[in-house]
Amino acid sequence: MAVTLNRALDALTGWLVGSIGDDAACGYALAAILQAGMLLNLVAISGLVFIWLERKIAGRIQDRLGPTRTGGRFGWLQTIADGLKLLCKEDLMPGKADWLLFRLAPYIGLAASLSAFLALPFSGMPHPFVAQRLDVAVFFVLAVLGLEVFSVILAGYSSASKWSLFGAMREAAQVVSYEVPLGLCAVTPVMLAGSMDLVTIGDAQQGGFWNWYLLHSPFAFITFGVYFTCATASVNRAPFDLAEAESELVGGFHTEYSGLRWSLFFLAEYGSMMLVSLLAAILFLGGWHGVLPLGLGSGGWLEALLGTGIGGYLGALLGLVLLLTKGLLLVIFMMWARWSLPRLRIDQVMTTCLKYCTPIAAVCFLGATLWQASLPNGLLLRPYNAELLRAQAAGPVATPPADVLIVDTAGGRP
Amino acid sequence: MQTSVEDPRVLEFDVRTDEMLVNMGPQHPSTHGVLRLVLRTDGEVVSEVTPHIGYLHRCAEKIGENLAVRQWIPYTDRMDYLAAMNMNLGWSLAVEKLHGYAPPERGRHLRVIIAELGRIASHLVGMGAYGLDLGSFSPFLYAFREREKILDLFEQACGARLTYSYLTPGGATADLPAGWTTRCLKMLDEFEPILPEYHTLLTSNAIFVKRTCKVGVLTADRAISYGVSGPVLRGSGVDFDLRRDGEPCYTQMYAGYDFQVIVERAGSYPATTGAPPPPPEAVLGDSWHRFYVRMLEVVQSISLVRQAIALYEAEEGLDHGQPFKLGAKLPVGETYLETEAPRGQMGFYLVSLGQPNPWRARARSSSFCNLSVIGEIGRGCLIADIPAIVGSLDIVMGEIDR
Amino acid sequence: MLALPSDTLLPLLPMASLLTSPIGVAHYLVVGAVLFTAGIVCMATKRNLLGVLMGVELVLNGANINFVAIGSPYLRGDAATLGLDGQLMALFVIVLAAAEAAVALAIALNFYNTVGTIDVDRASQLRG
Amino acid sequence: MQHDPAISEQLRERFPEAVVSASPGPIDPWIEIAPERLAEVAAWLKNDPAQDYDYLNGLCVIDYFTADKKLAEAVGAARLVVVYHLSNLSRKRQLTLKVTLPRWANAASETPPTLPSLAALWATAEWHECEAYDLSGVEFTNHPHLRRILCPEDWVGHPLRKDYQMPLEYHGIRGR
Amino acid sequence: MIWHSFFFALFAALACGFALAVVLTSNVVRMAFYLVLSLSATAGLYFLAGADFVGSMQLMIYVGGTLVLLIFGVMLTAQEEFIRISTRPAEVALAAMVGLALLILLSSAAFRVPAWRGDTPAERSLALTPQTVGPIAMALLGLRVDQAPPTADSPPNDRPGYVLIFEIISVHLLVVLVGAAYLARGRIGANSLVRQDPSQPASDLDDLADADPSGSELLEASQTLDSPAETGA
Repeated sequence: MAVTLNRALDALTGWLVGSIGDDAACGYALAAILQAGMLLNLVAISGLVFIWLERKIAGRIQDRLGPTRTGGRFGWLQTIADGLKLLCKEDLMPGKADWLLFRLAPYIGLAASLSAFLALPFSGMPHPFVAQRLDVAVFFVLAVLGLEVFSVILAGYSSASKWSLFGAMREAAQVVSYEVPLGLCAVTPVMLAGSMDLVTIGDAQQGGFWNWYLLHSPFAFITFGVYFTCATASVNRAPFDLAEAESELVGGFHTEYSGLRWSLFFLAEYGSMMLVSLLAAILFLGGWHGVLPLGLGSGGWLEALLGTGIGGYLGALLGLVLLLTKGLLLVIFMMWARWSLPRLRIDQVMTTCLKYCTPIAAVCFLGATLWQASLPNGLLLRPYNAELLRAQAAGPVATPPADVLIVDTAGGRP
Repeated sequence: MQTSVEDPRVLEFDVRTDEMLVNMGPQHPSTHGVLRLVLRTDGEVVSEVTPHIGYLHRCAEKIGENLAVRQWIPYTDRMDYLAAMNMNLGWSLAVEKLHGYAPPERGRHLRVIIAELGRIASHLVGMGAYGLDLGSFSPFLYAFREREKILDLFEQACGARLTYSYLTPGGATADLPAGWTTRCLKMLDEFEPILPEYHTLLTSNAIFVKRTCKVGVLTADRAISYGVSGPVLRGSGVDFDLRRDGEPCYTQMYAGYDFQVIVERAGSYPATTGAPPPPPEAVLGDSWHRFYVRMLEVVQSISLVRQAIALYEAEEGLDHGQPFKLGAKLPVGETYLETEAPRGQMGFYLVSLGQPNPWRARARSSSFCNLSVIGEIGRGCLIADIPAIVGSLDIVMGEIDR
Repeated sequence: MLALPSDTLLPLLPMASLLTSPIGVAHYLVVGAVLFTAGIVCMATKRNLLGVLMGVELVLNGANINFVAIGSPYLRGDAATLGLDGQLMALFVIVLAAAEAAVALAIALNFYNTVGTIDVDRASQLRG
Repeated sequence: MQHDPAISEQLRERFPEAVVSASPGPIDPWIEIAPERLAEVAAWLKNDPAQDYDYLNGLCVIDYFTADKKLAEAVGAARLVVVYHLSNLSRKRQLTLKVTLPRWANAASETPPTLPSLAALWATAEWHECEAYDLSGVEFTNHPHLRRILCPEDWVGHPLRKDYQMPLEYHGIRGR
Repeated sequence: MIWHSFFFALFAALACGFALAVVLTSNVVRMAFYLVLSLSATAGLYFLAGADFVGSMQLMIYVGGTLVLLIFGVMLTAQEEFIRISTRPAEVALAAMVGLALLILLSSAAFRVPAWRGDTPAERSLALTPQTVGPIAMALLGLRVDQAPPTADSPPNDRPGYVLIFEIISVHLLVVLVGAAYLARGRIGANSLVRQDPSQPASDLDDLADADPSGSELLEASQTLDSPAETGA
């Protein structure tokens, strides 16, 4: 998508400025700004929607209505009203706080949450809607997501409050531990697809729900459960929200925050929730592919009807909607869990991670590997296309067509 | 050179952190009012809990010395404000004991209805707030939804929703309005089938069990030594309930009623429909048992209310007991009476020198004794266990500080 | 963007080619050198044990930048290989740095438990 | 829950000089114990297998003092009476002990009277004795941590004393 | 190429600037924070150099794991008196001189090699990212698929990969982590955690905590306290 967008924008700016730069610098800059803006909006708007949704779901679970006043009978505008209120609140800082870290901490969390979206595709080939397609997308997303912990640690430390410090300590211990099983779980789809590229992983699951990695084997099914548990823990959602456990630590790491800075923490939290849910959808739930083969991708009826250009883009757009729907359902599941379950204790959280999640994830990875190896065409020991790799690494000599990337490393599955 | 350590005062630990003094409260979400706990913590481990109370102290006993006995009733409301009816009842019975007065039968059954409904309402708050302490928000609102219905009934009976001043020396300020018992039975019929849902949400929930079992274990010996009472005492396996074992002037209120004291006997609780069995990891006297006793008492109180309504309606006379005259002089003498309030044994001590107002009015608070164990059972647990323990003690600061 | 008047003024400055010439391995090496030097100075001057540890991390990262830069085919202008040796070395260094940090931190905490301070200058005895 | 009718005789038999008086009472019977013998009587009541009063319901202090001449006769001599309510949970017995103390050990310097603490026998006593000290001004010796429990640490006076005057001001807050 | 230069300048400035900030600040918490930023910027440099996998690993293991551990350590030991430990000015001056000399030496050495100057840059497209994950994985398994075979007919897997180093490092990591876990466990005289009886006098450790932390007696007291082997023998 980046390349197509860049070409269009470069032509546009060239037309405006009067000359087309040979480096296509303006186009890339504009494309980057545009894409960053789109992702920023996605996170911000989904944050607004999720907060409204969370209150509505909480209300319904608790026999209430939730917001009903601001913005019609469903309270659509409640979050915006709350946001305005938060904007108007005084930005307080404790006298003993480390002013630099205290001020910066919320932005670090938001930046980490946003940056992870850079490598997240929203649609598959031939039009992968992704800001920067990376060969290591899975690890990049997980790695950047893991940086969010700094915001909590620094916020907790710099607040000069004991409750905040407790929250920060808990968060540090929890997130570092949960990254291990989270990574182990994410490795299973990587192994099945033979690639860390999320576009490749998503496209390897096309053609109906029976091709989803969730249903690949019993091991993969369990892996999904473990992944989702660990993802919930790593984004600090109940029942693992120990860093902000309000009944124990008042507010945990954000005890001393108010106003906009406080809300930035929550924007980051909802962004991360969305991110891990979308990642789960791509890794296990077929990504942008429908539950049944819809034929939206290349060679489908949509392209046959409207041509590869418009039809392809329309198909990709529908895929995006499908992916967002799946992510939304997972987010709703997280909210459901939050309003139903009590909170675990810190030692139990660590036990869950180290004694249950990590060994289960490791065993399931092994199991899924053996399962895949025992399938007829499952083994990965195909002749490795070294020539192609070299050619690709050599740069423009063998640059493939812009929007078609090599899906060479894909495993035995179609 | 020997490497093993024999000295029991030397211990191994993972990572040493510095000791920290943490103020939990008086403004803290889960200290149930204005309780302040000073925690000495080593990392997450609490090595010492020191409760500081008195933030709600109004010297109600001093006020009681300056008011006629009936005028003090509103002050008893404000002690355990979550079970104000039972507080009214305790003081009324103490005054009646001094007078040697027994209310008419209709008034007796009326008092059972009101007192047991008050117990249900109080235990509902205890249950909901306990869920909140453990991080589960929804049960709180479910509990309040049911409590609201009981408060509606109370409002119809006496006009107030929190501080009732309804039961009073001599009887009650008014009889139950027409149709009240029907509405009450309807409420109970709706409420009873919901209880298993609470058990699913909390009592048998895996996380809840993990959080409460073996947490804050109070042995029967220590429980008796600390003078704890009510569900906290029975949760430790002590078979004692003033409704059965109290003084005659209190137990006669329950004469003819069929009920069992909710306590673990020979490893099992009295059979209650819809209640899950205790999980294997629960230890007698831990937070889970205290919570469980409350849940079972709700069921039992429902049954008591049903019996009481049947008896109340069967009663021929219309006399529910007339309140004593406000300024009437008290007989000379002194009396002490404990009643079984939802949170435990609420005792009132009344010394009269023959004036309308008592020479000394003393309230022995159950939560006061119940809270005093926190220093012992809170030692060595984690910070997250402190709300779990305080919540399982189900304290009301109004009663502790008086 | 970085087109500066290179002909007249810049050659007079040391290392002016940093700004004028296309980015190559050398530029990365200079960044690596800065990190390396900062790490060395950090190790030498900090009295906090964890500060010393941070210096070690900086040194290792300086070395890592060198590995990656020298291995990179883009920077060397040699596109014949993928230049994986440098990357693999960097990976090993990262893993070893993690191990090193774990041990160093364990030592630091033990030191802190034993001596009651984190100031290395105060630990004058080898016993305890 | 009944009062044991034989207990006053048993106490008289065992501690002849400890029992000051005993009232069968129109309502609640009570036994008055000499303050200096309270500790051993209490220990016997707690530990003797035949008595086994394992539960201390509470203790409170009554201040008998009045400036009102009309009441003077009913009040009697100025004194403090400490009342202990004991129970035996297994046998459903209860017992009321009273101890009479002077209002002040030294009236001039307002030194509070002392009584041995029973906190070692019943843990209940620890907080209740603090409360009695705080509100009524009775000092308990050998108490693990006698402190003002309900009033602030720096509060002056004992509010449940009959001659107590609310301070005019407390840290700038108007009292009266 | 202009964007490459721009982003290189950006990330290099961040990495170097925050590395210097680590050296210059005396607050240990700030130091850790600057180190995080410096190493994250380094990860950006890796991405620019085409080492995506290494960049991700840098973020995941180094920044997300090691530095969190480091900050954890800082927070565990961050008492008031240890947050700022200043260095003597003479030491600082000496270190600055030595550092400057080292920097000049290394920089000039870097520009001595003509092939490193970047005069003949390989062209690359910003839209395409290098696919290095597969080859790296194969190299770790002993297969070098990225290098051209010496002769056309020789199989691609007869050149040595990194399997031995990989194994050694894996075992090494395991041993180190077990060792670190063992090392971090401490032993100390009874602290208040085991002091069940409140009337019992406070242990030596509590006296230690109350004592003036800057006094030299603290050091001696703690050393005698923490050698149970001697007292037991």
